[in-house]
Amino acid sequence: MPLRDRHAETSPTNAHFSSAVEMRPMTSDSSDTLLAVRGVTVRFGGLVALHDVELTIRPRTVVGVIGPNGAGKTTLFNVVCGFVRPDSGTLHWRGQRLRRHRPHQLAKLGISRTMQALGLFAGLTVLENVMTGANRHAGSGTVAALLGTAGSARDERDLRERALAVLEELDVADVRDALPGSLPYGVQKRVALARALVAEPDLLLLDEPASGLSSAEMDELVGRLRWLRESTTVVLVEHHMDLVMRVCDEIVVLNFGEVIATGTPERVRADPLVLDAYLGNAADGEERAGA
Amino acid sequence: MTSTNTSRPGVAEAPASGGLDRPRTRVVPPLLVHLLAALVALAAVVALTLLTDPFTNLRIATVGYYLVAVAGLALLTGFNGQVSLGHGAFMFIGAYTVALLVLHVPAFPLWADLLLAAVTSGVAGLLAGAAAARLHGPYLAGATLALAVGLPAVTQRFPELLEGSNGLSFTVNSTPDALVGVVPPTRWQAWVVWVAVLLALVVLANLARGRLGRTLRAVRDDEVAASLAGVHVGRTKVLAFLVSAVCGGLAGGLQAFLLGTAAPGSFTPALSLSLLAALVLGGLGSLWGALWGALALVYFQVWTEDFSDLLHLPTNVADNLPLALYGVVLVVVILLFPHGVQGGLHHLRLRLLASRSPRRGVTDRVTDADDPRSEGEA
Amino acid sequence: MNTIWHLVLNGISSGAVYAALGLSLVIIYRATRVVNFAQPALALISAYLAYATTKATGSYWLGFAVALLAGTLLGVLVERLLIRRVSRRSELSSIIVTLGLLLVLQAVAGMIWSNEPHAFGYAFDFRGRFSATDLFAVSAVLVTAAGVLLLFKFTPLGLRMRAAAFRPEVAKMLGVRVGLMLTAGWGLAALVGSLAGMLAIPPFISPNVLDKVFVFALTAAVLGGLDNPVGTIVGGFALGIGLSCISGLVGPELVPLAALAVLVLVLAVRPSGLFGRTIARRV
Amino acid sequence: MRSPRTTRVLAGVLASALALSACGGAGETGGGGNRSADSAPGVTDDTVVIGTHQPLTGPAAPGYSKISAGARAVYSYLNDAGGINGRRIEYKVEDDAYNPTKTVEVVKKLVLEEQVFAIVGGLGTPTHSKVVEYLNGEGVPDLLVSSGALMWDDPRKSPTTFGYQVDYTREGKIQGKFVKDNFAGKKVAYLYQNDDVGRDTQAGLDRFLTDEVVAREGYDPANTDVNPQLSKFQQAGAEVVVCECIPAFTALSLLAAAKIGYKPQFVLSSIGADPATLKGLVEQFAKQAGADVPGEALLAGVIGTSYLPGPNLTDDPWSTFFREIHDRYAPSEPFTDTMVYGMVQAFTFAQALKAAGRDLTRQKLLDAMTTTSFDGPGLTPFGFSADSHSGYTGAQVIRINADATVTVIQPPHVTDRGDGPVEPHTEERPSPDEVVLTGS
Repeated sequence: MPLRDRHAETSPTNAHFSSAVEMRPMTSDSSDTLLAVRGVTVRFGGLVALHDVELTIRPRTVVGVIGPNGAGKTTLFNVVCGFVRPDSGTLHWRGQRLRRHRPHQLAKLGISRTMQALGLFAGLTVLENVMTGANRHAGSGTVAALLGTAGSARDERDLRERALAVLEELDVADVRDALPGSLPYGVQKRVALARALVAEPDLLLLDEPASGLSSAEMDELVGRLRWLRESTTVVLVEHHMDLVMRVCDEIVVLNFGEVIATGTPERVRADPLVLDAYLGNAADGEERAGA
Repeated sequence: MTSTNTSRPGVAEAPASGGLDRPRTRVVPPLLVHLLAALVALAAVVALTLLTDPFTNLRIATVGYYLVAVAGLALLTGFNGQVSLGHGAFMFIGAYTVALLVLHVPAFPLWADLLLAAVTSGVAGLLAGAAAARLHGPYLAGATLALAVGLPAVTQRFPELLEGSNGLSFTVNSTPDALVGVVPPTRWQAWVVWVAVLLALVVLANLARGRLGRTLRAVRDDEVAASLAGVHVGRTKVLAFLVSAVCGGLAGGLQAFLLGTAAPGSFTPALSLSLLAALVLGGLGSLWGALWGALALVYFQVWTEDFSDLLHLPTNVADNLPLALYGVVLVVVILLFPHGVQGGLHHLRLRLLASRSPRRGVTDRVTDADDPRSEGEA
Repeated sequence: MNTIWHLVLNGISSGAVYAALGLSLVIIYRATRVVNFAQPALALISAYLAYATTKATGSYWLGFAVALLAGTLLGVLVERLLIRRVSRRSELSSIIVTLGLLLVLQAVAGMIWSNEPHAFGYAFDFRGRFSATDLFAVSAVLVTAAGVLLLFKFTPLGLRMRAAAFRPEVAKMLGVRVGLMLTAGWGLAALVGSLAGMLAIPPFISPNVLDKVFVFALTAAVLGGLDNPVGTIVGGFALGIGLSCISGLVGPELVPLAALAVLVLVLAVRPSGLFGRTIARRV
Repeated sequence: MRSPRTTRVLAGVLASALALSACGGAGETGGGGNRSADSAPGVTDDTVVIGTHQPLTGPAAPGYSKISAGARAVYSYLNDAGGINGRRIEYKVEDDAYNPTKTVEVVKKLVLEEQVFAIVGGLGTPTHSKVVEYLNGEGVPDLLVSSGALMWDDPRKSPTTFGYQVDYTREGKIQGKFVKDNFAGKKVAYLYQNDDVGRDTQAGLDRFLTDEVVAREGYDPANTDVNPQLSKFQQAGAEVVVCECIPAFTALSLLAAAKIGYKPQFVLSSIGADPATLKGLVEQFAKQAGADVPGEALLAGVIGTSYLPGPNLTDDPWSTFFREIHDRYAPSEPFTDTMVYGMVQAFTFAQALKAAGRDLTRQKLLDAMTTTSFDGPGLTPFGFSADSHSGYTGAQVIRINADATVTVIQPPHVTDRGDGPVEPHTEERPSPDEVVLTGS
């Protein structure tokens, strides 16, 4: 059974066969790999949230991380973002080992992330929310900002223009002066996406981008993700099999903290282990998409 | 002072229209705008002092130093969401720095004394901020209250230098020789105080209206999201403490300059709490709120005392009436005008705009402005 | 050695008071996420009522009963009339409202009973290294604390109160009258606070008499972890003993500085207090 | 990352700051002498406005907030009798809550806005010390400061400031000599307030007591727990405890001693030896103390110093005089030493005002302070002269009885602040009938 073999490859004993994703051309890690997660294990008390997880993200792809509730998807994101330190395993970004990196360093590295709970700044207008995400592009320092120099003013104008451009792109520029709390959920989601995009990341991590969206909005999202692939790399954690199957180049399936399958949507769809995992979690109502 | 109401939607944003296709013109540095506004404000203050008697001059100066203290607190608590019940401690540091410099290094010019007061207090704020950055909500409140209670006790520990509970008294000579006898001393003092206050406010306005102000508010609203947006949360919180401590130190230094005293009895927790109360009365999230708060701090007491004098009440009642009225006002304002005076004014202005141009849908924004905003962690 | 023993004994009885007042803060904080700055004023007013009752009737215990009753009632009224309107708003709103209430109540006390101190009796004989009064204070606090814990842990009422505090929406669905439970929480807290006042105030009562006690009680509660009653009790006694030793061995003027130092040290290591739960990071 | 523009701005700020420095040192005293005192603001044909600052609220209000009530009663009495030299006295009391910052503000308000003629009886060392220089600079008479600090007596630096209370050092000397004479060979402990009260009183005590002193402990007014201090005295075997405390701490000390079963001879300073106040505070606890301590025994036998005709000196005509004023003008307030303190202060001011004459100026009032012989109401004379602005120069020693009456156990003695002897004061005081202030 090929699936079992592949699974075996990821076990610690075979770690030197580090090519976890079968699809991947056999090149060295550094040149064609944006992000490499190697043998990451996370324990919360007695609970193993992630076990020996391998993940390789190549540029200009859309990768979907799926799995039933509690499979460890968000934990994986949190490891990448530095919120959770893995008990073992390593992360490599463009071939560089990430050691004890902190969430606020991600933006500078070129990684952006949206959150399941959106995390929009309730007291900031939509425009300000997005401008906060663009901080990476500000050239002038704190002293210049305190003194209100022309440099800081140019920065401010630049951030504003970048933010407006992204808002226009996502068709939410008309609400730029509203507070997020007053907007419909779908619009809020786009604002959150705009805040992540405005940093012009090389890697965009999307946590449940489709949850709570109408089917029309979902279609829009699919189009947007395809468009995003032109310029950046996307990893998304999602329940919606439908969406994942439609947009992803590659899918990683997690169950009980372990990678049980990786590959193209077609391959994953056909994988009995995956089916098992999902049917075993029949309570998972989100699966109504009927992939 | 300039309009710094950046947290409100819409109307306050200066270049609200234009958007992307605005041609790339030369930008005007905020410094210039704010300095011009400060000059206008200074002219207004000077004019006001010329029109009023010496004692009112003193009150104008008093409003000045309270303004800078409350504005600093506005940045920490209003913008950054860190509730400090111990801001008076920084005024304490500023006042004692000026006092010690005046007494022991008399040759130092006043501006140097004030600068050093701000710096000393800033260092203390850096330490306090570093300790406080990990604390949340009531834990921070408790720790800062302990700071307000504990720090003035230092004077008891070093009675030779700090004169124990009696504190230090001194006279600050600031009037240039040419003006002695020409300008009444309290008028000159009011000018000096307001020059310093407005300079500080220029910096605060630069901060509040720019990227840093936005970052402070982002951290207040959601620390996790802010860090994902590339904001170093801890450093931002420490920066807020630093800036507000510098303001507190400057306020304390100005108070010492104005009144010639530095004594522990002036820096009780009651001072810290009244600064916070003034901030909330004036309205959080805006430097204008600090102005209304400082005015309330100075004039509310005056009015209530005059009022209770008028009534010819029994001494027990008359003595306590101002305190009771102050408490009632705090409660009523929070219940009925949760955004303070500035929130009320803003509301009023939006209403006026709405009635003038009904098509703009400003009424929606009025409701926005009334949304309770989250302070600190949700 | 003898001295230290005396200081510890002395600290235990003041620690009992910090523990009790701290406990009243914790009960309210758990129920409504509000730090009640008006707590000393509620205790003050009920103690003044006790003073008036005792003066009129000559009975200490009648005054004691009046204080506890009045305290509970005040707590209920404050929750119904004020806190309910602000508790869902920001943390700062409730701080300012309770502060405002503190000022009003202290001023009212001064208006009625003047700002001059009055003698305020002890429950029992106050003489002795560890007098009957000290014993009463410590045991009253321990019994009350145990009662509060048992109430929360083992009675249906306590369960409902906890549910209303931590999961109001769920509690509502299960038929718990959330509003009533929050009111009950305030009443209970004010009751404990009034007890603390009755123990802390002697020998003299004046409008500002509880200010310092309150600061130390809040310190104790923050030390112990604001949502942890047991931690607060432990924190209260530890603080009482520690401050008494510092006052006696180093100098009375260092007490506030010492409290600050302890607080900073503890919070530097454990930002949610010694026994507080760290709030999970929401991502 | 700093742009050249930033540097330029920084340089600009520095340059303008340097330009400002031409103003000279902040701490260097500028030129310009005192304002002429030969003016009379606040005086009209039929009124004279005076002011004071008092702690009416806040933590220091207990114990002090009734002084101005006593003074007001006396002014009302004088005004009803026609005023002084045909002028009613308007008495403005400002609450400073014992906060020095507020003291400066309210005093400036009194001087600049209310245009008071004089400040009378401003209360407190930490508070009043912050306005002495200002009042002197403005030439405002600053009379009868309510504090026993030594600094009010500095005629060269502060020509308009005059003391009132017997200063702490003088009182310490009188107490020290009394203890030395009457408790020879006994071990003595000091309990002192850790500010100038404690420091100055000890300076006086130490002139007579040296080897006898076995313990000195300070208390902090913000910390009401004095058990540790009293415990130490007990362990040191002190038989006499000299308590230089404000009333609340006197009472707390008495109770703390009772708590640990420690029975030394207490000797109290005048500031904390008000029998009426103390009785009100401790009698309840004496009752509670049970069988082995007879009722009110907590206070009985305590020794104190006093310099005023307090409510308990029932055979003193001045005491009777003030009681009558109290009964008529402030019947709702308790008649205590504190009240008498304010009453004597007001009466003394009225004496000076009378002496300053109908043609009133500030200078004339100041002159009257040093030339008038203020015989009575106080038990000892003031030290006022051209080169001394010291308040009362001595005190008597009293013992408080079980019923809170007092027995004079050493008649008034006077002394100086230095090495001078402590001597009996023998001059007779005139009775209230002989001091006529009102009418023409």
